[in-house]
Amino acid sequence: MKLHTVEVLQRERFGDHALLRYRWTGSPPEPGQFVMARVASSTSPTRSLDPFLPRPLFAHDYDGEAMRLLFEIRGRGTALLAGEGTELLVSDPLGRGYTIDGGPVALVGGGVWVSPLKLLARHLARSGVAHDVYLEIPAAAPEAYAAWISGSYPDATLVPTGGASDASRAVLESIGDLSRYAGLYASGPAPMLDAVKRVSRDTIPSQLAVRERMACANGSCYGCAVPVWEAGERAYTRACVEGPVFPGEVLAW
Amino acid sequence: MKLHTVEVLQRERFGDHALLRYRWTGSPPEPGQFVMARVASSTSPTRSLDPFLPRPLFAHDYDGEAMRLLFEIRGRGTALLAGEGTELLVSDPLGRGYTIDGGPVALVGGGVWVSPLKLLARHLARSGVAHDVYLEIPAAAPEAYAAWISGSYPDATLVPTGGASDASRAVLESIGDLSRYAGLYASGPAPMLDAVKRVSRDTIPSQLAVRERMACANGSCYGCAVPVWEAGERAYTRACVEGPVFPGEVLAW
Amino acid sequence: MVTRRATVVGTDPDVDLGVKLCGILLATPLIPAAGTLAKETLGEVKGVYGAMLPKTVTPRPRAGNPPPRVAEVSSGMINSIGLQNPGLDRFLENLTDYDVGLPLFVSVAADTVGEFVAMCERFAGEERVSAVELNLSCPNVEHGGLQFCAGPGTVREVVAACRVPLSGKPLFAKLTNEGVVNNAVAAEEAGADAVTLINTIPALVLDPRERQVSLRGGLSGPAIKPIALRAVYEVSQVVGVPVIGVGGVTSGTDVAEFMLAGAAAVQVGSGSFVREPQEMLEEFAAYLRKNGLRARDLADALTER
Amino acid sequence: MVTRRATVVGTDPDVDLGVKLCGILLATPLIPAAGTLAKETLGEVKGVYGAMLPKTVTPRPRAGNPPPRVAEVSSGMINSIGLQNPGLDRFLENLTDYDVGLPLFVSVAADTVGEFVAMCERFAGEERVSAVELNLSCPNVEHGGLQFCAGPGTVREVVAACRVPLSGKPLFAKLTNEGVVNNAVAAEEAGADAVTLINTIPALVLDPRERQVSLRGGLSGPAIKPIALRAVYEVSQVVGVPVIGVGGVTSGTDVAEFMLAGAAAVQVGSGSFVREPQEMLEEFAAYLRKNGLRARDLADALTER
Ligand SMILES: Cc1cc2nc3c(=O)[nH]c(=O)nc-3n(C[C@H](O)[C@H](O)[C@H](O)COP(=O)(O)OP(=O)(O)OC[C@H]3O[C@@H](n4cnc5c(N)ncnc54)[C@H](O)[C@@H]3O)c2cc1C
Ligand SMILES: Cc1cc2nc3c(=O)[nH]c(=O)nc-3n(C[C@H](O)[C@H](O)[C@H](O)COP(=O)(O)OP(=O)(O)OC[C@H]3O[C@@H](n4cnc5c(N)ncnc54)[C@H](O)[C@@H]3O)c2cc1C
Ligand SMILES: Cc1cc2nc3c(=O)[nH]c(=O)nc-3n(C[C@H](O)[C@H](O)[C@H](O)COP(=O)(O)O)c2cc1C
Ligand SMILES: Cc1cc2nc3c(=O)[nH]c(=O)nc-3n(C[C@H](O)[C@H](O)[C@H](O)COP(=O)(O)O)c2cc1C
Ligand code: FES
Ligand code: FES
Repeated sequence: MKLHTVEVLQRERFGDHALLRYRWTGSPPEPGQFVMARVASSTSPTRSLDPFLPRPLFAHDYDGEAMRLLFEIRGRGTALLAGEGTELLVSDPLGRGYTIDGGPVALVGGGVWVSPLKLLARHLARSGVAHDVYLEIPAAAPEAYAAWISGSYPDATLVPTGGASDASRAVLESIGDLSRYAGLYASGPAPMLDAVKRVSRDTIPSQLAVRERMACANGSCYGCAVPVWEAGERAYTRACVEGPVFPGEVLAW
Repeated sequence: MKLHTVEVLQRERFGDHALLRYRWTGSPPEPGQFVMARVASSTSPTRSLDPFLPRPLFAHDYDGEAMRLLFEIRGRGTALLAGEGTELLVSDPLGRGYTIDGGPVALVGGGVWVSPLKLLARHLARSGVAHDVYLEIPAAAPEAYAAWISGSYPDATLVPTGGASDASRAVLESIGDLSRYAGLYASGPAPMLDAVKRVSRDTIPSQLAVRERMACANGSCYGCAVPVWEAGERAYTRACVEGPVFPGEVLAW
Repeated sequence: MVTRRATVVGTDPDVDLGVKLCGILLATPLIPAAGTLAKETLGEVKGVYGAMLPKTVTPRPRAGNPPPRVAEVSSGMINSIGLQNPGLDRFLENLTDYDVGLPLFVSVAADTVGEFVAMCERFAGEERVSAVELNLSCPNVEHGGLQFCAGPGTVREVVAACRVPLSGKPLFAKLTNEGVVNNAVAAEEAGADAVTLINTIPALVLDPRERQVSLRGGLSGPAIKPIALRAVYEVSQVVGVPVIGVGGVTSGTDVAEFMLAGAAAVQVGSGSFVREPQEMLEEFAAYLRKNGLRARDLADALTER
Repeated sequence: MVTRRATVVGTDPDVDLGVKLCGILLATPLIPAAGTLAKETLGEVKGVYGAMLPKTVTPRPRAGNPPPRVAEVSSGMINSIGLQNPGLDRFLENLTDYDVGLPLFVSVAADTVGEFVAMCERFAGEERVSAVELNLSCPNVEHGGLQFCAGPGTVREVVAACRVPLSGKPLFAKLTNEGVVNNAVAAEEAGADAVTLINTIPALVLDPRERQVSLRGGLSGPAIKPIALRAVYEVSQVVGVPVIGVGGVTSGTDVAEFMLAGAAAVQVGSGSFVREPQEMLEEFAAYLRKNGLRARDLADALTER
């Protein structure tokens, strides 16, 4: 995996969440694409391979010069990425993102998984596709994060929710009549994706961003298996090259 | 091994050599004692164990408040120790150092191994033991380092030398008649220690600082084996607890 | 003997990276480890590898194991892919996908000796295929709790049986670390032209928060490098056939270490997920230049102390 | 059943760290791994360990291997100490050195079955000694290239023979990872009261600059943790006797992982060189508190998914 050393322009923390902005002049990300990211201690003569694997993170936003990543700090890898004083190494944008067709469309997101919807909204606007954004803000989310989200998605309908399974229902209910839309774009916790997939089956097409553990992120290792329907049979495909965005009806959860 | 997080007061580089000064209010080092040192990325939630082992480094100097380490940057561990932006973790002073008896004595050092002689000279001065310092400055040493050494040991006789085996001879020759001294204290490259051990056999007692690879540094692992004479038999003893300073006649090289 | 020179971008053209493996000239000693380089990525690695080696193929298609399939550990990773592959027929249909101007090696696995032989028969007549690597060691495909090919008896049987149809092509036996010396000797005696050491080591990751087993699978990466080096070194002392080293390579120095330990060629697996093989090759070339050595001299360049 | 409570500085007194191992109550599940805690350091670890376990003792004094004896590798180290020890007689003379108010386990190794038995006879009558661990696995002491106790046959023979004099005391068989499941079953059948898994894994470090083998020895540390966890997990499924887990523990979560995998107690080796066992115990206590568990419940606290 080719990783580029990039210049970090900004690091922000909102509770357990972090925003990372870096200069990016490589190929621009499509919405729903992701990058592999790791740190290298700038004092290290040989790059440290601890933690061993880079971390997959969605392209949150891109303005032609700077890339933004938005992520939750969970373990060592994300903690290091959010930390100061380290060099940032990132891959090119990877995978297959959202496909933009006609509108109007609804964007549905939850938790930190809202990340790819920002760039998607930007592309939809650029293509003149009408879209509404519905985001879950969990009650447990730190205030700073909630404030930042509402600032970052000024036109979005924010749905404050309690727990995860409840969340999906509340967010979908806030949309009301789905027949207004030509498509549903989703990125959220598993129960939300499930719910979106279910409602879309009988109504309108959906595109869901999935997350699987990844190692190579280039199709080599078959580590990021996602069950899909292939010619009527359940089969595993690779989230990193065939996804991470899949049409709802393809996923064989 | 108990390691303390300490405040780094100063980091200096002279070519491939580095000086590290940190606040130390624990037990004061005896000359010839060493510490185990490692870095911890301050951004890491769990301390990184890469590289796995801490590095043994002589106490170079101590003024009651700050400890100084002087070392050559060789591999990853020492490069990280010399680098900026990392937390420093150090052990208490460890091992058995030089024993101070009557004077006058000669201190003989070479290369970066001169390190422990600074603290030794300080202690000798404090105890009123007359001493002369003879240091090899290899021709290959970076100028900044040579300059620093001569500044740091203002009263020392500096002997510029070519290679390692030549060095030992040149330095010893510069001492002249050894019978002026009651003892020889040495810390230098292996050939120098060898030479000191040899000349001291028939003349005056010597104390040599040895260097062996270490893991536990507390006597547990038997990794730091040094061959010594024990009741007439050759046996391995542990540099970390029985040394690192040994009387020349005890070493069974 | 003429050795092909690799033309590697950023590498001194005067450094001779070529090696010979069972009579096959490789422009560089690097080979992708089976299961760690997809067709999709072939373009990226032009000039880096000396041969191509796709993921292990089995007689019939295999769906593979349910996710999660990978987990990270200290200095490495664990995988449990379960040999997902399209099966022999589809593999053969699409063999031209691997036409990148390099010798093509194929890795095969099967449940029975008969199936191993049947696969080798299919490859025997395949001009595109330069050598066959028998995967005798996958820790993720289990048969009643025991690994296929656990001991020298089975190794001997499979290798001897596959030797027959493959009379014209080099046959490599890829072995696990467990019992590696005895198994390598058995493989050589049964007619293997080379042994590939080592496959991943059975390992387990637990999630202490969820109090669940996260993954049972095979350990790879730098964590196993000292173990793989030991296997290569010990086996090189006792067998006459070339050894192909694999396990934890992430740098050019690692490549040099494997060759000093006795490897004639070196496979790169999980290391290619975290660094660029191209960079490793450049580092290896720099090492050779600095030491005034050619790649093919390294196996004899170990000095006693 | 009354379990002793550990009084650990900085640890919540309400967390129950006690475990029972072959009828012996341990105040904490931590035990120093054989060969990794010297007498000189006993003072530092009061209240941390549940038992004491000195370096392996052999019938006669052993000088050990020439230096270098240790080398660093990714996430671990390699050692080749060569069982340096003063021999059985001196060890017994100085047994009171280990009187620190904890059950004393002793680790023994020998070249022949007869010598193993002779040592066990000496320990059988030693009141100070609560249990004997047979080191059946040292990778640094070789006999004609093969390790002593390579297979289940030898394990069975040694354990059965040592069982006789030690009828009153628990007997642990410490096994290497190679063939661990079969060897553990053999040890249990021959009468071992527990199995200790795993010893270091044969490995090698090369110096590419000097083009020399730096060290052949045994790999320990976090690099082997997933391998050791797998061994503990697999063996726990098939033997009825307690398993003592060892390999790569450097944190309290690691201790919990070994116990979830099935270990009744956990040994800490090279991890104690780089972190404080005291800190690991505190982390372990914090883990138990957070999860509302007692140490002795962990072995049954693994949930299926
Ligand atoms: C395509 C893709 C895009 C993603 N985008 C985002 C994003 O924009 N924002 C965000 O907060 N998170 C995102 N994630 C999840 C994110 O990658 C994980 O939270 C992160 O890898 C955890 O690393 P860690 O070091 O904090 O945790 P650790 O627990 O230390 O990670 C250990 C290993 O598990 C993997 N892992 C752990 N959790 C996950 C997870 N949920 N999904 C995948 N791998 C995991 C890590 O990558 C690593 O290999 C994305 C995942 C994928 C696959
Ligand atoms: C008691 C003692 C005191 C020392 N004091 C000093 C000092 O004051 N100044 C100084 O420059 N050096 C000193 N050294 C040597 C210093 O410890 C090594 O140069 C250093 O450990 C190399 O680490 P690295 O990460 O740079 O090299 P690497 O090659 O990455 O080290 C790999 C491993 O080998 C060990 N190692 C490598 N070289 C040596 C060596 N020469 N001696 C011991 N272990 C080694 C390391 O500790 C580590 O475990 C001392 C050594 C000992 C034993
Ligand atoms: C994701 C993954 C998939 C693998 N698949 C195969 C395979 O199909 N056949 C095989 O023989 N080895 C397979 N291996 C093992 C590697 O070829 C190699 O032997 C092992 O990973 C050690 O090398 P490394 O440390 O460089 O990864 C696989 C390894 C990984 C990490
Ligand atoms: C320096 C050192 C010395 C060791 N000596 C012994 C020994 O004498 N007897 C023994 O059974 N195991 C010995 N071992 C192995 C350990 O007891 C333990 O099984 C192994 O190191 C794995 O655990 P770890 O990763 O926690 O170190 C030794 C290990 C090390 C690192
Ligand atoms: S992460 Fe390797 S195939 Fe997707
Ligand atoms: S370093 Fe462990 S005994 Fe000296």
